[in-house]
Amino acid sequence: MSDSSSIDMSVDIGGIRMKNPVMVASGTFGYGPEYADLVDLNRLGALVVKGICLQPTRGNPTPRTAEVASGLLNAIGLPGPGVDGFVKSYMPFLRGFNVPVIVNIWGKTIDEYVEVARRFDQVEGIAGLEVNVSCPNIKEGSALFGTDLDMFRRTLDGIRGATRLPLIPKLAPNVADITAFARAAEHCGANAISLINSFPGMAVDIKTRRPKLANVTGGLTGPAIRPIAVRLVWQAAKAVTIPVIGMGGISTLDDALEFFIVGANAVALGTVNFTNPAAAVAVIDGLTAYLKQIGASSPRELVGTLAS
Amino acid sequence: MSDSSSIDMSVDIGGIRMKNPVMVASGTFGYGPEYADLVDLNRLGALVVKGICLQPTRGNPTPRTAEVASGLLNAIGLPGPGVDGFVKSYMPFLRGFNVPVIVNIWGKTIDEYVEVARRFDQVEGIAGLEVNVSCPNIKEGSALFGTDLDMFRRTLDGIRGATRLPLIPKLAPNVADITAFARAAEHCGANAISLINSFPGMAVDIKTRRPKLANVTGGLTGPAIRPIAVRLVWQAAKAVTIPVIGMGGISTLDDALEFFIVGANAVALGTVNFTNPAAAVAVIDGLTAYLKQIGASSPRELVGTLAS
Amino acid sequence: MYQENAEVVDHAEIQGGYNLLIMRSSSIAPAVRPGQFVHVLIPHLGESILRRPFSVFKADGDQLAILYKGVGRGTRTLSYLRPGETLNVIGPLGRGYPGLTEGRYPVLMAGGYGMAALYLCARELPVKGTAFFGGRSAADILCVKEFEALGWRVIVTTEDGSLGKSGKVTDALDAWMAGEGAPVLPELFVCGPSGMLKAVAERALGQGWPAWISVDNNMGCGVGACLTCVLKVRNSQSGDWSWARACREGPVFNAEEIIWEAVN
Amino acid sequence: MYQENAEVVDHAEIQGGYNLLIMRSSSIAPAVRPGQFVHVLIPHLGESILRRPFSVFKADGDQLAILYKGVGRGTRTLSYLRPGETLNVIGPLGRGYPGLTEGRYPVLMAGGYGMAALYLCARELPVKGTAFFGGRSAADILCVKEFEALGWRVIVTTEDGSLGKSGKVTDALDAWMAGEGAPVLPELFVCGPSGMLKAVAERALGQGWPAWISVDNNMGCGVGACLTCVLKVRNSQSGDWSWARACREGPVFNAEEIIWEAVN
Ligand SMILES: Cc1cc2nc3c(=O)[nH]c(=O)nc-3n(C[C@H](O)[C@H](O)[C@H](O)COP(=O)(O)OP(=O)(O)OC[C@H]3O[C@@H](n4cnc5c(N)ncnc54)[C@H](O)[C@@H]3O)c2cc1C
Ligand SMILES: Cc1cc2nc3c(=O)[nH]c(=O)nc-3n(C[C@H](O)[C@H](O)[C@H](O)COP(=O)(O)OP(=O)(O)OC[C@H]3O[C@@H](n4cnc5c(N)ncnc54)[C@H](O)[C@@H]3O)c2cc1C
Ligand SMILES: Cc1cc2nc3c(=O)[nH]c(=O)nc-3n(C[C@H](O)[C@H](O)[C@H](O)COP(=O)(O)O)c2cc1C
Ligand SMILES: Cc1cc2nc3c(=O)[nH]c(=O)nc-3n(C[C@H](O)[C@H](O)[C@H](O)COP(=O)(O)O)c2cc1C
Ligand code: FES
Ligand code: FES
Repeated sequence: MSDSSSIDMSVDIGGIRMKNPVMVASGTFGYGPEYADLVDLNRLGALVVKGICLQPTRGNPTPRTAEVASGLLNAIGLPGPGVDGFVKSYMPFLRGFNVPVIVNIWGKTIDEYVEVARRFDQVEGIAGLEVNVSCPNIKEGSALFGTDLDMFRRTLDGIRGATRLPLIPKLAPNVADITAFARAAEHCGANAISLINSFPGMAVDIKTRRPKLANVTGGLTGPAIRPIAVRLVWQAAKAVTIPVIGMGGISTLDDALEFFIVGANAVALGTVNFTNPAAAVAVIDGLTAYLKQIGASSPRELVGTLAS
Repeated sequence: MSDSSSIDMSVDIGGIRMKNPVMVASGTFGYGPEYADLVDLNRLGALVVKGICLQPTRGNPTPRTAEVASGLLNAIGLPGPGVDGFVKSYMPFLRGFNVPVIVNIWGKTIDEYVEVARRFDQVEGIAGLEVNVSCPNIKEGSALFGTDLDMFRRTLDGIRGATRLPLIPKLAPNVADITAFARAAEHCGANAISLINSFPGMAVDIKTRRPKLANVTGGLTGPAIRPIAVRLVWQAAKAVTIPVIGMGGISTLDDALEFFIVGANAVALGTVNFTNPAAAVAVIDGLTAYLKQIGASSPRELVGTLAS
Repeated sequence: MYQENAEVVDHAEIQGGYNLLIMRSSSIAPAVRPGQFVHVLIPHLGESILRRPFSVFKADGDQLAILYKGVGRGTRTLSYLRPGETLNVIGPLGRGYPGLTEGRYPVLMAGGYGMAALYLCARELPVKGTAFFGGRSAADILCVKEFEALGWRVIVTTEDGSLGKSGKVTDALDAWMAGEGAPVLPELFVCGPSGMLKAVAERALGQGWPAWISVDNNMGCGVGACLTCVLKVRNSQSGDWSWARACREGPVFNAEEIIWEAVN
Repeated sequence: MYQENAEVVDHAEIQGGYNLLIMRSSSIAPAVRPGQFVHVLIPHLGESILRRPFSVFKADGDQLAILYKGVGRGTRTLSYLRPGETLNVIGPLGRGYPGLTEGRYPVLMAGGYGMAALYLCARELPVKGTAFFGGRSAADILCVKEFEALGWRVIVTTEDGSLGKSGKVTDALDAWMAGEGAPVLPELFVCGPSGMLKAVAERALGQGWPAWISVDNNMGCGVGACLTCVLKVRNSQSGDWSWARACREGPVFNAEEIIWEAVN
């Protein structure tokens, strides 16, 4: 038994030192200011900002989201201020906090990915780069970055050459064998991997017979995908030695524990931020209390403890 | 406007004449007798029985199912009486009804698939064979039948040579590109395709840190997977000219309409049978009323009518 | 087997977290046999999609009662249901308790809400014998008076000693069989948590007493289609084992059939 | 912006499917500005995971009221909530109505529950002018007396003529502007369904009246993070368009900013 003071919640995720292993997922927490009134950003293990590419982008037409059974479909389409806009508009704000800022990056070509990484390599206050190769919403071929193994490797090789920042490829869930991608990421020099991104899905408004999303298809997130995510994280974690950030449908401490037990070194909360902005801090507090209760001194003691 | 009497609900699915396009999915309706007290089997478009292989099999240890957000995880593991046991125990009962009986078949090797198909080719009263290449629960390599395109083709080629019965490969959903499998099925002489099978997933009991299923992983079904299923059916239906049977999370008429609109020629209800055995007949009655209301004379008028 | 919308007639907590729900069910209620169960679709259960199984506690005319404890999401949600609302129910399901073997003395063994499965059995058995009720504490001992009113002698044990003798229900059985009950040839009708079922079965098999055990396996469909609820049973001819469905071949099994080593 | 558990103080249907819910919210209520909204987590919504946005109808001390119509799963589930239960609420959110422009005469335009967004505006505007309330029928015309009590003249129209003049709310505006209102320089404060918003904006832009329009876009997060609720607005400098978030830059926009052709 250990008391709360003896619990060390900190984790090192591929060189990023976090005060606890609970992050907020890209695209579900804006760039930070949106939730700053409701969430003490300094409490978070890390804050992953919405995907950024080279130039400002507008994203998809509306409707962009639809509520489905225990989940959300989104085809936001990666609007954003571009590298310069992001650095100018949000980095001064983010530097005011004591929380690792991970930038989620994407591009329409390998060169664009590489260039975005190169630019961020120079920016002060960025803890790491999460590489979104798995966003299903961009038509320009991005879907392939995450589901074609060769393209995936070439993208990561390029990015790795362009930055010394910790690199976290975010795996696409819609592949037949996740372990191939996890291993490829490790092989290309990734410092950690994160998974899962949203799962390609679709819904139809039966009255108008139109897709509920202007983009026709979108990504499914939320509790509905948790069993899929837990399975993929379990498989991926067994396949690599680098840290794994698990996400997909986490709303509560219990949900987060599933991910740690199957091998995640850290977790990220996504869609639940929309439902309950207090969720991440509740998971952090709950995890501390839980570790105390079971007599553990670090969340690391939970990782990969699946019994058989 | 047409009145109810002028609505022709019948459909021809790859040579199987059904009185309506609403089926019950394999593994969710037993072999027929289990629900015969509650459901008038003669009302169904078709009845797909639980997967059958060559020899009697026991399936997985327990626990075999777990309830998850808007869904069910199962790793039943394909227990069954084998071809002979099925024919002896259930065909006399099933022949007493006026409903097409589709047998869902599986094997541990291509030869086994072929042999099962050959045996059923001789059995009276079987309307068609649905080929389960996508069951994720069998460890002997079956997962590969549905996710490795070459293996998939060889399996179907073998089966096609062994039977004249209408052949319906049931596609695995956990692939990066469903259209490749849909086209391969058509190319191998399939008379229709069905999709989706359950999606590989996993859940953990955080108290015991054990997987909630004895088999560790299982298949996710129910409303949670509907957006994934609708997307895959939409993609597959655009890729082939043979009929498509859509399923995955259908509980109500509205759910079924989504599938018709994106291109399914028929639909199957699965997990909902456990929740509400009256669901299939409710969808059939609801569909008839709906067609009348919109002035259509056949469910075929709905198929592939997605607006943009 | 019927599927029907049953109207809630009365619904109240009777004691320490145990609720009695009485509904009007004109098809199912008259068809119930002792030990059978109903499969209930709990309204407003949101993302939880499965039905929940409950033993039929009482069935009188068109009234059907279940007695349940709020233990999880389903049972807690159920407890909000008010009279006038309806429940979709499938039943009666499964194979219940058989009649008494000629010349045997009936002994009921109930752990916690297990007594709910035994009330109809108690009512219909031609001979009224002795009923052992066990539970963690007094709050878990239910409806003793009603069993006594049917002519049964009820012996209560609680683990914390807050009611009746202190100890396990099997301790009371052992004591009774060693004394007063020594002359009888008992036949056991049992329902309760699986630890208790095992302990009772061990004695019954050791002594050669016939024992009918109602198992409490997780269920999916409740009608035999999904193969969720299976347990290992002995195939007396081949000596080999096979799966039996608790919802169809059970929930009541002969203690001899069950492969107890596989029960956890 | 706060997230707080607000206790339901009173909750009742006031007329034809419209419900008034009053809650105690000590952080949010005192901070509300006219035209702002709250984002409500509806309890027991099961498989539906998103919050639902509602305009703040009234805010007095620590009491906050919303007025809503049961139209779908969320609002119907909300209607079961009883006093004493709590609601998790985020608010106040968004940018509400501005003050009155010097020398202008305030005109409120409300369609259906749109009046809920305008009550605080009506209370706080320094000049009390004319309010046009429109709806399908009498049941959709709400709280006229309360606006009159604040000193507003209320002109009612219903599409079926069951209350006030028959026709659309814009017909009444047109008639009034052509007669009695002709001398005034109006400034419009508007909330209602998008067809009505378009019709009002068309007149305002045509006549050069300032108009403040509260849009009713679908929302995800409600705080500006998810980019669900966006609408196209004109960039006055570049002439180009950009997306604005209804939950953050709105829900109230200057009619001139909105690219009306893109609204459907
Ligand atoms: C034949 C039979 C008769 C029963 N009779 C009674 C009765 O008379 N009174 C009573 O109080 N309870 C009875 N039970 C147990 C009752 O069904 C469980 O309490 C209930 O399923 C738990 O549901 P929950 O949603 O409250 O709990 P949760 O733990 O939230 O349930 C979650 C899931 O776990 C499964 N589950 C968990 N525990 C059990 C269990 N013990 N049995 C089956 N499934 C479980 C359910 O399938 C459900 O999907 C009976 C069970 C069986 C199989
Ligand atoms: C700023 C704002 C203020 C509002 N104020 C009020 C008010 O004061 N009184 C009132 O009765 N209603 C108000 N609404 C509308 C109210 O939010 C919708 O009626 C409600 O979201 C519909 O929820 P539902 O679950 O009942 O319907 P459903 O149709 O079941 O909702 C399903 C989904 O559709 C979306 N949706 C459907 N229609 C709307 C809509 N019109 N606006 C936003 N999302 C929608 C929701 O996001 C939800 O996820 C307001 C909306 C906005 C954006
Ligand atoms: C509205 C929305 C926007 C998202 N945007 C991004 C993004 O820009 N980049 C990215 O890698 N993932 C994005 N995601 C995916 C999430 O980061 C996360 O992987 C996914 O939502 C699964 O977690 P959840 O189920 O907890 O939401 C987005 C998700 C949502 C719901
Ligand atoms: C308990 C269970 C058993 C199943 N068994 C089989 C099977 O034997 N063969 C098969 O092809 N599919 C099987 N399936 C998959 C279903 O046929 C169907 O494809 C899937 O459940 C998706 O539909 P649903 O979401 O409506 O349940 C099974 C599904 C469940 C839930
Ligand atoms: S619960 Fe489905 S077979 Fe018994
Ligand atoms: S609702 Fe999420 S940005 Fe407006």
